[in-house]
Amino acid sequence: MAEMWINMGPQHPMTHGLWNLRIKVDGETIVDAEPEVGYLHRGIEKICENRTYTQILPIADRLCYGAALSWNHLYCRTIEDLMGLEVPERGQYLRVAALEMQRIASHLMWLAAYAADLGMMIGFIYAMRDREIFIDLLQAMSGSRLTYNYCRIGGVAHDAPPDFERDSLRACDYIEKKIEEYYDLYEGSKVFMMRNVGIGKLSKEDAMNLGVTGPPLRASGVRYDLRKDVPYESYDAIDFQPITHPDGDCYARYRVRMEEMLESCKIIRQAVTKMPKGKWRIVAPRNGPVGTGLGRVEDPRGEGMMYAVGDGTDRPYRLKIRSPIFVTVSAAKHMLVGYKVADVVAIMGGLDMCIGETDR
Amino acid sequence: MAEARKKSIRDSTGIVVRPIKRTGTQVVRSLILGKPNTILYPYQHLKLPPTYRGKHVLDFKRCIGCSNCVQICPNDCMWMQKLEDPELGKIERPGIDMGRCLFCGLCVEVCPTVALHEGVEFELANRDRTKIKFDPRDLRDDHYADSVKEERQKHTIPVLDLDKCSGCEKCAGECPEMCIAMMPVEGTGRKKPEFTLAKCEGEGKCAIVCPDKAIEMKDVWESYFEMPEPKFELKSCTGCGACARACPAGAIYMMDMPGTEKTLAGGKKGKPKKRAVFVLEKCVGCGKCFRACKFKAIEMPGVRK
Amino acid sequence: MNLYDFCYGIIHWLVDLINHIWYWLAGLPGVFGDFFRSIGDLAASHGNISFFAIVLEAVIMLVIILINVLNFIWIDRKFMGRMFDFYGPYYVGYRIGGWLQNLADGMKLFVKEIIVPAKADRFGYLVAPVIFVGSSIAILATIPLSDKFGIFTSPTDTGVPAGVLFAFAMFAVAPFSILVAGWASNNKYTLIGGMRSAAQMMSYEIPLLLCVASVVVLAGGFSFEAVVTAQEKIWFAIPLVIGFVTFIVCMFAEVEVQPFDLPEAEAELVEGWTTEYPGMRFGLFMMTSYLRGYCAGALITALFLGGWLGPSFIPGPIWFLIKAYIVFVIVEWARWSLPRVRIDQLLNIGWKRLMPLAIVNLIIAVALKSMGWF
Amino acid sequence: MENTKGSPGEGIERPPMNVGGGSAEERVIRALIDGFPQTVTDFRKVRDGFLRAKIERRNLYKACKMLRDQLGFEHISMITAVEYEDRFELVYHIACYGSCLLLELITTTPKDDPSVDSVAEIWGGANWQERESYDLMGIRFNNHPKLERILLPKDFMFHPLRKSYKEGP
Repeated sequence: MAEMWINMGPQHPMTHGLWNLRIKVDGETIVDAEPEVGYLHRGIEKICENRTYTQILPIADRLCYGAALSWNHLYCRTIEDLMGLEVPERGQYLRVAALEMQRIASHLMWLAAYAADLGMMIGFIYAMRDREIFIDLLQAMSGSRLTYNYCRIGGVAHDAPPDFERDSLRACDYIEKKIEEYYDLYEGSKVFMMRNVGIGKLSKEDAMNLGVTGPPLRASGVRYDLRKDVPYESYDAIDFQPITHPDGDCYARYRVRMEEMLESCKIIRQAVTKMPKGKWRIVAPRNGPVGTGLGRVEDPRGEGMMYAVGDGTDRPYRLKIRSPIFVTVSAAKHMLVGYKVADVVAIMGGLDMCIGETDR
Repeated sequence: MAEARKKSIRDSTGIVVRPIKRTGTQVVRSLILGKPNTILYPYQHLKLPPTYRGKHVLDFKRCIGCSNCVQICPNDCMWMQKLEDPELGKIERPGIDMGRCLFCGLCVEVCPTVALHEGVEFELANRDRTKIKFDPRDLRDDHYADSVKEERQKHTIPVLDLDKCSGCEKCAGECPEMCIAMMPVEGTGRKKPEFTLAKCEGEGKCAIVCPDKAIEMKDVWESYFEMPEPKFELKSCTGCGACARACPAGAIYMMDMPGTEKTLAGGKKGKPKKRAVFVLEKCVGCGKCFRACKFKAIEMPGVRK
Repeated sequence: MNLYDFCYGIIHWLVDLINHIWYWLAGLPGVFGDFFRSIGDLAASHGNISFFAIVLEAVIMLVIILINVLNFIWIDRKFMGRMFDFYGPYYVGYRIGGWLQNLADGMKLFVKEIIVPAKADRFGYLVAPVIFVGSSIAILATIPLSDKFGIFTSPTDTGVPAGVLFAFAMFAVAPFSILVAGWASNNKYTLIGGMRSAAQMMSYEIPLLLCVASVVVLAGGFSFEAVVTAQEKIWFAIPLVIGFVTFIVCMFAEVEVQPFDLPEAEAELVEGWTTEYPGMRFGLFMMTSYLRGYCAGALITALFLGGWLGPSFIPGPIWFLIKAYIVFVIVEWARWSLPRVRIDQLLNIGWKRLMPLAIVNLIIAVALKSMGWF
Repeated sequence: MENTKGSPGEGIERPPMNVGGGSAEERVIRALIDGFPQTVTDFRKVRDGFLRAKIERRNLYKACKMLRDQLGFEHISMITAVEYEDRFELVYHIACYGSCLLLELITTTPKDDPSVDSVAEIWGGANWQERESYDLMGIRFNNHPKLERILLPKDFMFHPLRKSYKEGP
């Protein structure tokens, strides 16, 4: 059978966002794959060089629309590292609570897109409905639904809303009950398992060498979670377990994300109950020092990093953004070769693509 | 309970029954027990939290027209508009172009007098692009600001009105924490009380004892951002008073310097040269004096022209 | 007194009414009078009346079925809505629960512009929907709603003798029209969609017909009336439970419902073979897919659930429709809660799982028949 | 799950030398200084788990190879290219899963000849990051498997992140 290149994208219902996957197909099985990105390149690193430190906050939100808060927080951490600031205790706990809610909302958004890809409209609707609970919580905290702009350099924008503790505990109980229902909906149906088990295998060595990070890495068996191993904010005061799974196939990635949501509920409960009183924000200096700052955070999609170079003025000299999906997608070839064309949907869906951060 | 779920695929007996049972209970729940999750939008509305960032609301009385919000806006969607107001006279208030605004809330936080707030109205769609450029008067609502619980702390500090102050040093002696020091103003031969606000407890003894009521205890909001401070050089100041007129917070006073009169043609004494004096407690760091001064007498690091 | 008598009576009364005019005109002098008298006699003849009676029967049946199909669309969206935890159609005709939403959608599709893709093969593009809709509606011709209520040609007639055969023959015409539609609209993805759909239907036709064969073996006759009356004592779903389940699964594939709706797989091919059909043609395709859903429901009730048999306080046709609705709701229920199957899994389910089951079912049927229990 | 505070990355086999957390830093420092005496300069421990070192671009490749093979640095997190007035700086962030270490290797290249050896063979993850640095900053990586533009269209003539690139193309 003649091998031919097929373009899955850039405008294709399977790709969430604008990127193109060129696969070489021999009959139905994939022989070679070559992803192409860059369709949504906005030149954010160049934009940030012409804006003051505070004005970059809303831009950092718009890096990845699925998990806006974690990028906003990563930027704040980088500049705090550059300026050598220390965030007050309450600010750290508020950040941890907000980040974990954002993680659950982002994983639910992934679950919705993943179910819709496999044909289950009902999975999409259920996941989106349950995501609303956390979107409302974050909206009460920060003020908007998608781009929260909640973190500030040196703390958090607003204090927790009234009876925030009661609402978030109730939300955690609700989502844990719902995830139990999802197990029926997904793992109960053999059709879902047929489409997921043993598809898109990624070995442990490949995952580490290719720079895959986050849930896909932990799904391949590597027990490495930045929140646990390089604790930032007040994660060291909260005990939780990184989730791993030995197989490394699509089912493992699905499994890791579902249990990570349960872990996030545990973290939220501890963060909300242990939250001390007091200031949640300090006044950040206007002009940054000459020097470099590094932020390294566990984004719902992987290891997000930012490297800022300050030159004494109130604008950064250079701001480099490391996007987890940009590197994980480069490893797409190793997951795709040998599987069917219909599996591309499941494998690429498992990576929780967010093109905003890939193309910057 | 997650471990209990760890069944291998082969014995997931339910093949297709369990998902159907799950969706079935959902039908029962939303049909008979409760109402479905969605609301019928045009007829029912969601209640939004007070912190929601929607269309802006401007309190004309609190706003002093310092254009801090215009400078911090990442998308340059605000502009200062000169207005003629019956009771406030000639004023300058910000207008907002909602077409460019990204509702980030930075302008609300940088406002020194907490005049700008974000309301909960979000239905701003319009067929005509010019209609979403809101004029300050459209945003005006003078009593919205009082109803909003403001997170920033307010503390009372002594505020000096230099015109009334005669330099009598009574307040310096009176202050229990000794935070007032009388500093000579160079060139004018008069003295001006300097306040170190960190030590000030805000009892207001100095305001009471001041004979000509020059000091007044005012509530000032703490600022979240470090605002630039103007630095003044006497040499290049020609006393034109442009900065005093430009300063929205009234922190710059023009004092005349005795002994610099020039003898005019008819042998009469001309008016003495003036110089600007800064009361830095009132300064909100907007940079208007820096831009107004044509003779580079005022330096502000980091503020662009 | 079956439907034929009823229609015969109506047409007869109508013809008498009109004949007054002819016979009044027949009073004209000479050749003109004879001409009108002969028309009057021709109209009153038995052949003419029975012809129009059958036409009226077909119209009545079609109207009833199409109203049911609209009901199915409404039930599907309402039921799916509640399953997805939202309201379902509500605003259009809100006093009757949004039932008019379907009519509103139909209206919208009517007013849409009719576009034929430039490089599409005009003849194939235009003919495909006609065959698809025509063959689907033709299935209904031979399915009577009860022994009294169906398309009959004489007062004592009980339906087409080989009704079941005709129904499944018409059912099998659709893949041909889907292939033509997919190929004629000159679009790579619709071609793949068309081929996938044809492959799927072919591979599921055989187990389907084996199950039908087992039913016909037990019933001893090819007509619906024979099949249903044979289920007097016990519904065929109980002895042939394997056949019943296989038949339903095959119907899922025939009617392209969720676990097997490969041709319209949103993820890979945008809309399958109906991508290039805008406006009312797409409306026809969509309506026909629900019509085939009804046919599937009707065939399942007729063959396995004892069509119009049921306690007599509810008349026959109503029983038939109730059972068809229940089967349809179950199909929808499974449809919205299962993900899509991959193309190779689809085929190996068809050949490796359903084919043996169908054969086992046929053996059971023959065994039961030869033991004389039926 | 292993014990609660099992050292992370336990599930993977690691080179024998990786013993204990604290001394890992010294071991990395000693290994790098022994391997490349003159070229590795001003080693600094910024905070525990984060090291910084400058290295000549001549034996960057050998150092990275040694880091991965002997010291168990399996993951290259980030490659940053920064343009200064007189030089280009390439900052490599390399992470070790075994002992949660992050090493920041800084190499400088003269302004007129911004080229450095590619580490794409050592770590697969570096492939795209190097292409991105080439695409936006114009740094050539010698013997990189496929050095092309990745984010910008193929026929784009400029390197936008250069300070000299002011207005539009």
